[in-house]
Amino acid sequence: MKRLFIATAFFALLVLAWHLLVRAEIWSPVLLPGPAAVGEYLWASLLDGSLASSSWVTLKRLMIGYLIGCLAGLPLGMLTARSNTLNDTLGVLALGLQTLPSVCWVPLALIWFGQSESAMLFVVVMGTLWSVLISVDNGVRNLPPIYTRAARTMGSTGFHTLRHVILPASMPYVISGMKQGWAFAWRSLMAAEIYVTLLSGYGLGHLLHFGRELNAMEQVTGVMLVIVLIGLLADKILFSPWERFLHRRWGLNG
Amino acid sequence: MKRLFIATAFFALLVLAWHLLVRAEIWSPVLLPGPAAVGEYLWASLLDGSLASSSWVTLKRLMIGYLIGCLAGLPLGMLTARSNTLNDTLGVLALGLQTLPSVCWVPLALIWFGQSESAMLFVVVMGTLWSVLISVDNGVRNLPPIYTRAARTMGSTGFHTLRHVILPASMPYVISGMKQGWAFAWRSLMAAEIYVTLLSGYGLGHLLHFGRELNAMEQVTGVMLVIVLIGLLADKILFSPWERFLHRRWGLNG
Amino acid sequence: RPAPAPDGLLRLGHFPNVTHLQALVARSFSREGRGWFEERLDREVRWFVYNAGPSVAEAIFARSLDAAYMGPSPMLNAYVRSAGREMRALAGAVNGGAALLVHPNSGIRTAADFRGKKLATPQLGNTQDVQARAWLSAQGFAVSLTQHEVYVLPTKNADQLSLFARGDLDAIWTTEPWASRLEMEAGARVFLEDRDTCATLLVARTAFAETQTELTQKLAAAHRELTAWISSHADEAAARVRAELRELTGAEVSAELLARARRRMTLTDQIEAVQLQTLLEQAHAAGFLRASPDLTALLRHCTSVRQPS
Amino acid sequence: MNDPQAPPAKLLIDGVNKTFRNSRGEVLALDTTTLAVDEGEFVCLVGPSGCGKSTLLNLVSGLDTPTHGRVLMDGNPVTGPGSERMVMFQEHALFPWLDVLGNVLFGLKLKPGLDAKERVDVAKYYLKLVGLERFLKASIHELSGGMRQRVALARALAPNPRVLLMDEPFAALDAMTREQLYADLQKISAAQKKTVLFVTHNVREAVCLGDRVILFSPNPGRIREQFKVALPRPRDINDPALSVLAGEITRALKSHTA
Amino acid sequence: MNDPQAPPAKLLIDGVNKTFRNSRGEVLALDTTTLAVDEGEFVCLVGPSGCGKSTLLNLVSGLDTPTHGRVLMDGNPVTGPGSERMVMFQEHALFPWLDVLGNVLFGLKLKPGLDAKERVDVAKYYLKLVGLERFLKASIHELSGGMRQRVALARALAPNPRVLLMDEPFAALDAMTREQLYADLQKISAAQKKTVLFVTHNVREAVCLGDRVILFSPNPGRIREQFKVALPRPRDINDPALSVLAGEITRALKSHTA
Ligand SMILES: Nc1ncnc2c1ncn2[C@@H]1O[C@H](COP(=O)(O)OP(=O)(O)OP(=O)(O)O)[C@@H](O)[C@H]1O
Ligand SMILES: Nc1ncnc2c1ncn2[C@@H]1O[C@H](COP(=O)(O)OP(=O)(O)OP(=O)(O)O)[C@@H](O)[C@H]1O
Ligand SMILES: [Mg+2]
Ligand SMILES: [Mg+2]
Repeated sequence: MKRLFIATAFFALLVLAWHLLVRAEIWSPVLLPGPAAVGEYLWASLLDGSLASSSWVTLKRLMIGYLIGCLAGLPLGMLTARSNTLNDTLGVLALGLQTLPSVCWVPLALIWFGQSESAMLFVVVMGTLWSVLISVDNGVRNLPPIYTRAARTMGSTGFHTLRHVILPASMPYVISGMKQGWAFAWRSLMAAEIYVTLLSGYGLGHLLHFGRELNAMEQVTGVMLVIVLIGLLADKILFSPWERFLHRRWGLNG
Repeated sequence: MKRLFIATAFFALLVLAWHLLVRAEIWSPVLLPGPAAVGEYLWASLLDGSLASSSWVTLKRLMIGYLIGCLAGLPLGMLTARSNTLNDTLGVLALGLQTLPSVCWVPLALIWFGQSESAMLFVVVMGTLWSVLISVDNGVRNLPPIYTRAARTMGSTGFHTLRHVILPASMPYVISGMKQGWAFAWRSLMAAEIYVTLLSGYGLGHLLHFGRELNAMEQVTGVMLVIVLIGLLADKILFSPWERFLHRRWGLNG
Repeated sequence: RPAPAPDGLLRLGHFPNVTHLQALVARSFSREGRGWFEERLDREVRWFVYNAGPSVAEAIFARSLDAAYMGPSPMLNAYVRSAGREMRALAGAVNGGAALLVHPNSGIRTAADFRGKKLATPQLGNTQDVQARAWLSAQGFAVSLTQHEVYVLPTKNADQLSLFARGDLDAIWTTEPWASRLEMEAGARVFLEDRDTCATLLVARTAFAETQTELTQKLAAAHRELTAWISSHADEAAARVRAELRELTGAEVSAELLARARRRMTLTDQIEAVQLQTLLEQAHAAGFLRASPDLTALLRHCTSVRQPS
Repeated sequence: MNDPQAPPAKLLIDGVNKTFRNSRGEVLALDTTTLAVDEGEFVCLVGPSGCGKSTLLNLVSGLDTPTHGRVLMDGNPVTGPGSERMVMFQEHALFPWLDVLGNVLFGLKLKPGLDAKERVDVAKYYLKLVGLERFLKASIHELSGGMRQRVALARALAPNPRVLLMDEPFAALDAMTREQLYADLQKISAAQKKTVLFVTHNVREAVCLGDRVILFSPNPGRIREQFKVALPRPRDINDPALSVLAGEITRALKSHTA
Repeated sequence: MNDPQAPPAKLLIDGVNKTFRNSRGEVLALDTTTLAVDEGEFVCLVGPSGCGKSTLLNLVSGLDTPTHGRVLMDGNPVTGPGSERMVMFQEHALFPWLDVLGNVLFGLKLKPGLDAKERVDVAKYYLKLVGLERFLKASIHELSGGMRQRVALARALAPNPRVLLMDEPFAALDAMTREQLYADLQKISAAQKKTVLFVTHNVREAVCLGDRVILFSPNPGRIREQFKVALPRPRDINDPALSVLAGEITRALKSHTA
């Protein structure tokens, strides 16, 4: 209770200080819009639906791309961890591509797919896939061998071992890899949306970009707040349950 | 030896397939430049120095911003982990800002600092700082209490405990946080460079953007290769020694 | 990859910019339900707005556009990059509409004063950028991505104004309406004015021009008719341009600004082959293009080419 | 044992040795060793740390293969691990992603011929035997070290293997629990005629449980001496006769190591 | 001990109890307990798992504070941990980021009055005592469980504390190493008049080392019985007289638990 109060008080004070600083007009209002202006923008764009529709466009792109990336990265990561040949080929490729910020794919994606949803999806998938692949590979590779040995003595082989031992045992790595994949996907989508305007729908990144084009800093700030909010919610909804499960079952923290 | 050979053969085959596909002219040459064209571009821009100067500009921005982010994030993370009040205020703030792709800061940074190096630095610092802070906080928070308890019974207190027990004990988390901070800094710098042209120097992101502006896909592809190379080298040079140390001393993998 | 448009649909691209006069006027007709091209081609027309030539080229490469208004440099660039395959010019649209402006405090009086100064252009490799580099080279400055006797800085139009106002830029080579805005809002001085160089063209995707020859010719004809109409209905056209810009960008363009801008522009439906050849060579010299191929294929579908006499 | 009329040994370790290669060179973990174990026999392996006891168990389980020699079960070469030879590892090797019941069920699910209900009943029976009937749903990390060892014991016993390979199974238990389990293990192995290889550091434990106690010495690991334990069963660890034999074996152990 | 003329007890646990609060409610880990330990006395605590032995050690070390009552050392209240009461934890609690020597040096560096060379000499002396002189530079994860416990022992002994609090220090050791350390620990604590609180599951170990053996019973944890061990020192764990007393204590332990 007391801690909640401190946190609330802190953020209220922060907003108040922000408001007073802007009111004092130390800086020009274009440099820093006040909380009132940001609030107004948020309210107005909530009412006219532009915020909701942009958030939906962005989330749809993110979800689909992320899902594809995870669905491909999981089995590929398992494979590269179990086969030396795959690891020396696909694994090395993944290592290289993982260090490539996926926004760098944007020019090629635009040429290949046009200014279309597919281009965005491609960028998001590139952001997710390699990072998930590598985390899963790492997780499986670093499994204590005792688990598979124990399973083998109990008669488990092949796919049964994969499904009932290797997959659950590498869970903590898989979750943290998926979390990192999410962070990268989110970052690359925002970067791509800010960088290119799509014909097929304006996402939050576009709103941000338009805010800059119009020198409307209250729009920029408002959209940033929405992005933070979505990020926090995604974390809560997508990953917290898994982490709580791991914590409870394995006694792991984080 | 055999594995090295397989890897080499695989990548040689990949390049060959790429070459043949382009030669077969299945796609228009704007869609996919051949390895020969990419090689030519790389060679030419190595000779005229533009590649080296851009890499240097990018690396300088990255290094300075990353360093600032780490230097600020490390002590702040320790503090938020040790103090409930700081955690409920600064910690919550950091959690929110960490989910904000730091490319979203670009519009504000441009207004605040102009199209200058400071704007780029700001974006890179925002990319590094929060992620390092949170990892360090996590690391310190999840330390097995047995270490500090043991140290206290041996007469260690206050700063001595911080310096000689908490800091080294949270090393694995700190390293992985710094690694993630690096990945975010690298991604945000690329996104920012691609998005805005600076008056003070062209980085690799700018070369990529210019490649797109000129529809010069061999330049885009060439610069992407350089980015991958730098990413891999940075990983090798910055993090591999630490990870090897952890592996050797703690018996950790990864 | 996006499929070619279904029959009965024509996809046209343009900028929300006064130098795309024909597009703005035609689109304002479409908005009233009596579309200029729709009526003459018996097609549904869908308009797409871009703000940079390379995006138009990307869209054409990706087959998501059939025809577009765009500047000559990006068009040439796309033509050369695709080894002459993807891009065809149909007609001229607007000439001129560009100027080199200098900051009153920059101390630039003569061409020699540009040494060490910062000169902004709208975009790397666009028409003004190529021209600026060519002009600077002609004045004896070494300018390239690594040589900076004059700093040529590709900067977005939106950013140019504020940077210029803050004194971060000494000179700007740009198009209308930015040139006039710089004059009116930032006190910029005109150093050079360009009323003649090709600024906007009507182009088409090769596959479109070759498979739908008749439609292509009808499109060019309608465009020529529109150009003539704008010349003869200057006031109504100006009103339509202002209204259309308000619709597209939400920003008001004052009548004075438009008039000032309009004075620098020359309407045309012709393409001067020599100008294109010159631009091509300049782009080649600036290092943007590695080859300067023959332009015959580019102009194959254009019926109004003015060849050198 | 070499009588041609006798049935073949249940387990025959036949001239086996095992070399490990590590960064500093080769380690001869187990020197050439021959050992025959009869059906239903309970054999205890005793010896100082690093003398190759775990290595031998791994070879018999089929998880490792000998550098030379062969391991036979019922006269057939052992080619890999199998559920007829259940292993209890020195580390507990429980699966942290399953609860206590889930861990015991894991091996049972791989055994054909049982339906879901029967499996749960069997698992519960063995968990009750080790005194954990109240922890069916507990997570592994919530258990104390001794409780984990007991879960591992239940997991190894539940599929009713013919051969049990146990590596210091009782090290983390307190004296009372341990005595209870000595009694239970003797009862089970006698009733079901199990063949057991049992590694321990505790000589009294070895004498209490084993039909035979085998002494190892290290560097390289090899068998040094064998003791038949002819005491009547069930045996009590506090029986003075047992202490006498244990003292004798301890002295032998010291003499080999010194 | 209650003689007003006698010097105050080295350690006085005075009417102490300790309650833990967890998700399911409160646990009375240690019921009201009073215990006085004289200077130079070696007291062993024995009792089943969960009876509050570690809890008591934590209270004496100053790492935890009692819910009621007080802990006095030399007549002064204990307010926090200090290097005059060195603890050997049930888990080994070694620092993985330091090598073996570094771990032993950690406590020595916090002790004033030694220069670098002397510190290394002291550390090496104690590492030699526990038989690890060849592992000075080894990483902790490279050691076996028994070796880790021996490093922890050296770390606790090296700063030469007046009071030693040891929580099952010898659980992971094999019999031979253990016997060696019984002898060394008796020698050290006698020579330096150390006051020792020693927790173990092994009754024979308690009888071998302790001047007094204290029996705990669980739920809630409390002292049930005390035994003076009057056998002459140094004692050998295999001494029959010791076995007799151990048997008696074991029976008492069982009767309290049953
Ligand atoms: N995987 C391995 N690689 C290299 N050396 C090994 C390996 N496994 C065991 N050894 C070595 O083989 C020898 C025998 O090891 P083993 O684990 O069989 O001993 P043990 O008798 O079980 O000892 P303990 O009582 O400590 O469990 C040791 O010297 C050990 O260092
Ligand atoms: N931090 C804690 N929070 C809640 N309960 C605790 C805590 N520490 C100990 N307990 C409880 O207090 C009781 C005594 O624990 P303690 O660790 O002192 O037992 P012990 O005698 O050392 O047992 P063992 O022989 O297993 O080490 C146990 O029931 C335990 O569950
Ligand atoms: Mg072993
Ligand atoms: Mg304890």
